[in-house]
Amino acid sequence: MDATLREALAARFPAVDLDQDVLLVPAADHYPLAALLKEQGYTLYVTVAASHHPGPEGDAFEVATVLRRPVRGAPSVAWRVVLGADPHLQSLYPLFPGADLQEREQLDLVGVRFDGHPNPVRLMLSEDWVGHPLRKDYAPNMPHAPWR
Amino acid sequence: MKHYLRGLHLALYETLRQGFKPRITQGMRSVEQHEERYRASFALTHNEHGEQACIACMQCSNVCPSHVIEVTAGPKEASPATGKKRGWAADYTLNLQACILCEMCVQVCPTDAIVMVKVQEKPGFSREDLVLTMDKLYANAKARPLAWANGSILREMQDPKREVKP
Amino acid sequence: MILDNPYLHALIVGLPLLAVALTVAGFGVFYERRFAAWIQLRRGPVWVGPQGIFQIVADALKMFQKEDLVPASADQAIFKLASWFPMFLALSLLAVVPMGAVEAEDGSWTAAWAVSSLDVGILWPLALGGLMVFPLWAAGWSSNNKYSLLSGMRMVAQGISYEIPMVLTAMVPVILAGSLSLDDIVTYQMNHGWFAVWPPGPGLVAFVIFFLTSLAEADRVPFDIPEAESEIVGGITIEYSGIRMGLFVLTEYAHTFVAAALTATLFLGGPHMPFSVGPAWMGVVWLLGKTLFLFFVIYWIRWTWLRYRADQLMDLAWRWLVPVSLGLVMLSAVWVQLMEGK
Amino acid sequence: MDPIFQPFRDDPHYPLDRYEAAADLMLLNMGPQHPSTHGVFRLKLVLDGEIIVKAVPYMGYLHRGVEKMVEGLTFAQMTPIFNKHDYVSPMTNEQAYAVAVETALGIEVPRRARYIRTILAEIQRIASHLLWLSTFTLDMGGVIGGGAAMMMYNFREREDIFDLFEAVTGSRFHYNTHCIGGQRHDLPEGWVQRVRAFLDRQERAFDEYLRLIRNDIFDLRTKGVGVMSADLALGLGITGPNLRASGVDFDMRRDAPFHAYDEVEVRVAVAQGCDAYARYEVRMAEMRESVRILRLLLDQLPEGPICGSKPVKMANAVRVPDGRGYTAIEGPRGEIGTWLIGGGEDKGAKPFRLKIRPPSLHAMAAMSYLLPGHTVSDVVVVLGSLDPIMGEVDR
Repeated sequence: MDATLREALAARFPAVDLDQDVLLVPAADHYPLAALLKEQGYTLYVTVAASHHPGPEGDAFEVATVLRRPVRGAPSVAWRVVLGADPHLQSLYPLFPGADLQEREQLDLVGVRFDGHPNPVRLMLSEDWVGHPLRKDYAPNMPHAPWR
Repeated sequence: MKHYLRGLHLALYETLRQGFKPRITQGMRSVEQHEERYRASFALTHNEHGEQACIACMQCSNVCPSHVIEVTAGPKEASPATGKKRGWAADYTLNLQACILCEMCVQVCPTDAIVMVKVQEKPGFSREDLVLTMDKLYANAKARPLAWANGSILREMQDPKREVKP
Repeated sequence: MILDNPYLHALIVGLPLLAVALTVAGFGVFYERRFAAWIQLRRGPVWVGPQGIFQIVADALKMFQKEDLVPASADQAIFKLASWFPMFLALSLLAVVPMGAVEAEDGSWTAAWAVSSLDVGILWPLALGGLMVFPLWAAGWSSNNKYSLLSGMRMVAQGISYEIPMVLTAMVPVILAGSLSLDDIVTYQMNHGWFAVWPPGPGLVAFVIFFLTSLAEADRVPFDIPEAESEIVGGITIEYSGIRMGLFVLTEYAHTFVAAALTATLFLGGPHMPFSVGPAWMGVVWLLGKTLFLFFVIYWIRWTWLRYRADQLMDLAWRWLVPVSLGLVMLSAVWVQLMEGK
Repeated sequence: MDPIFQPFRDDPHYPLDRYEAAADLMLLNMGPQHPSTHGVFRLKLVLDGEIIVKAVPYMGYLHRGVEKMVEGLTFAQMTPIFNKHDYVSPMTNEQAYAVAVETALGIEVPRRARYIRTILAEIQRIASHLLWLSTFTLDMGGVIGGGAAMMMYNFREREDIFDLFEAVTGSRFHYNTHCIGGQRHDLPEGWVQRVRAFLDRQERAFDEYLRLIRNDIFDLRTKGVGVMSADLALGLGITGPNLRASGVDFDMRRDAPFHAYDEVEVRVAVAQGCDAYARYEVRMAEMRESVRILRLLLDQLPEGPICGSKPVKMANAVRVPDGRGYTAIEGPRGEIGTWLIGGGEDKGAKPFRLKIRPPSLHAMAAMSYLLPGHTVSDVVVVLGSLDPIMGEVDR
């Protein structure tokens, strides 16, 4: 992370610890951070990955987003947002059109809803599928390995 | 102004030229036409004393990504040849229907018991034809050319302390 | 003479001609597959019979055995009829092609042995070729399939567009020979040289354009967009199966053969023997040889070129081929004036 | 192009009822069983005559649940699973996974192993681009046509490549030749000379390909078709040759070197055309560049060990502690990334979450932006020029 970006981030998001490899960002800052990064030249939309973290005090979800600057050195910024039992997050579709399919896939497989998404339906599985396969409580104890 | 026909004669020349080159399609390859390291089906070997080499340590069964290997361990008994106590496999089944031929079982085998052979199983008419039982595996070792790799070779090749290649 | 009876004449000349055309069309499939394999470094069909020569028999048997499926939502009657008509049309184009050459006592040559020597012979293949669009469009429409529909629309657009430069370039030999009869056109070429060679320049251009347009009429690459199998999955034949599908395939080959024969007749002198040796029946051999050569070129092109897009095809026809063939018609008129003025 | 299609090109969710058609619109389902959809992929097209008004992609017909499956596998078992995503370039997919775990664990890969990886990746890139070239021409020339001739010539060289891979790994397609920390197989005797001979043959073959397709039909079909601006490509996350064809000079091999790319000079092919022809130009230039890089790498191939960690003897030999990170390498179709959260079951021997970033899925997202205004014939050209592999799109 270069100095100018660090200054900009520190000025705009004082609560975020910028020394981590993967920034931990509050859900409210998700969209503004992406907008700021896009202004700073991080225009390549790399990926979004949601994950399900069951715990003793209830379910938690993480949504990680990676943006990249297409220049020498390929600097990238990855940040994650921790969500509660009813996961929903601002969609990045207005900033990055690639978020359309990517967020639909995460909605499909993990079950994180993205607010403001233009077409929030399942991508990979059929629309009448029950459950979200990548959640940890989805079919955990099958009698045999499920890929057999 | 658009053009429609330029350069097309070059393509005609090229296809006519290619017609005089050697044919590339052929029937199924024989074992000799494959490379030395070619791997296809499986076999169980005997050790230098003529005993079964498998000691039923379950490493292959554990490492298999598609869980196709089932080993039943027999009681531990002394080897007739060396007199040392060792494990014996009572049954060994490898289900080729789900096998992905990744060679991981060969790599982890401490006694080089399971190896691969160079000839593929022929398609069968029942599912049992593709289930390699212990008898079939031992028969494979005699009837088919063994592949290049076994556990010792693979582990020695990957050893970080290895200086020169074999 | 017995041949003076037109019906007997048609039987005696027409039946062998029909047999030859169908055989060539049938074995055209085999020739093409072997030729394509030769170009593509493969071996092709080699198992049925010596060098796979009976592959076509095996294919035909297979197609006869298949169930004759007609989609429930298709327009049944039109669907069934549409598979038979193209074959009739394609084969009847051959009726006016003169196949032999007769030497007169003064050393000049005359074309002969057409099934029917019409005075307006050239209009017959052009008119029937134009009719070809209708059964194919009917097949595309009655299949009740969107891909077939697209294919049928493309077929109509392409067929009608390429009809125009085809007719215009066919007028070049007509003007040069001064007759609409194919017999006269071939006779003229026998005594004055092939139209593809003489007059130098315009004749060759007219030959190339006529050849290209007949490719388009017969839906061969690079003009096979009505049945582009990578875009609209075979087009009109998508719902056909069994022997009906086989008829479409056979029609394609028959049409290609006929187009080649017509091109050879109009521009390559038909049964004319360049070295003027041998008896009159050698003319048939020469005509067949020229036709098969063009047949070969068609498949050589097919297995080498990519295909145009539909709108580019129209563009090529209307912006290039039509003006150029109009110019050729005028040039040939000027040529005739100049030659006859001398 | 008619400006009435511009709103649909800007926003694929633009409502269809705002389009004023002269006649009824026709809905055409292209796929899932269509010869030119490169697998099982469905494209819903709304047609005005033969011109596309709106294109909606549907995927998932090849979904195999790999991301769920690997949560039940240990890290040592996963490599053979990974080469089945992108079944056209299995080698680079294995490498993407190996690099991800090595980065998480901080394992140093020996220099010889890095060179072998680079060599294998570049040969794989040639093989992958050859398959792209053959399917691209197949889409334009048809299975019965000039495309098939091109495909056979491409596959002649591709078979040579499989022979080379078989000599190293023993398998023609699903290699499983990478392990965490290096390579499982060392190069056999005489392999380097065989690669050199192959490269000489391949360079001659490029001229043969060019003679077949450097003509007006190819130009007419590809030029100006599927124009994708650089902004759109970046926003969609398109990487690799497709991005470079939009004029963005970015290549992970040069800009964020992995393997041994920091020891050779990588010249990045960039085209400014943004259309299908530019994507063709970039891939052809990349194949020639790969040949050049391979010659350099083979010249300076070092001796030494091929694995930085102990060879796998147990299924749970590799354990990744709790933590998260994103790693990526440049594959033949673009950035193959891995989002890895460690510390899963069995004390970290299994991943908690492993997300694969498929470059093809991002490329498929472009379809609905590129197609409006083009004809049905152009669908296959645009799809073919993006070079998607459905196994990777759906995973």
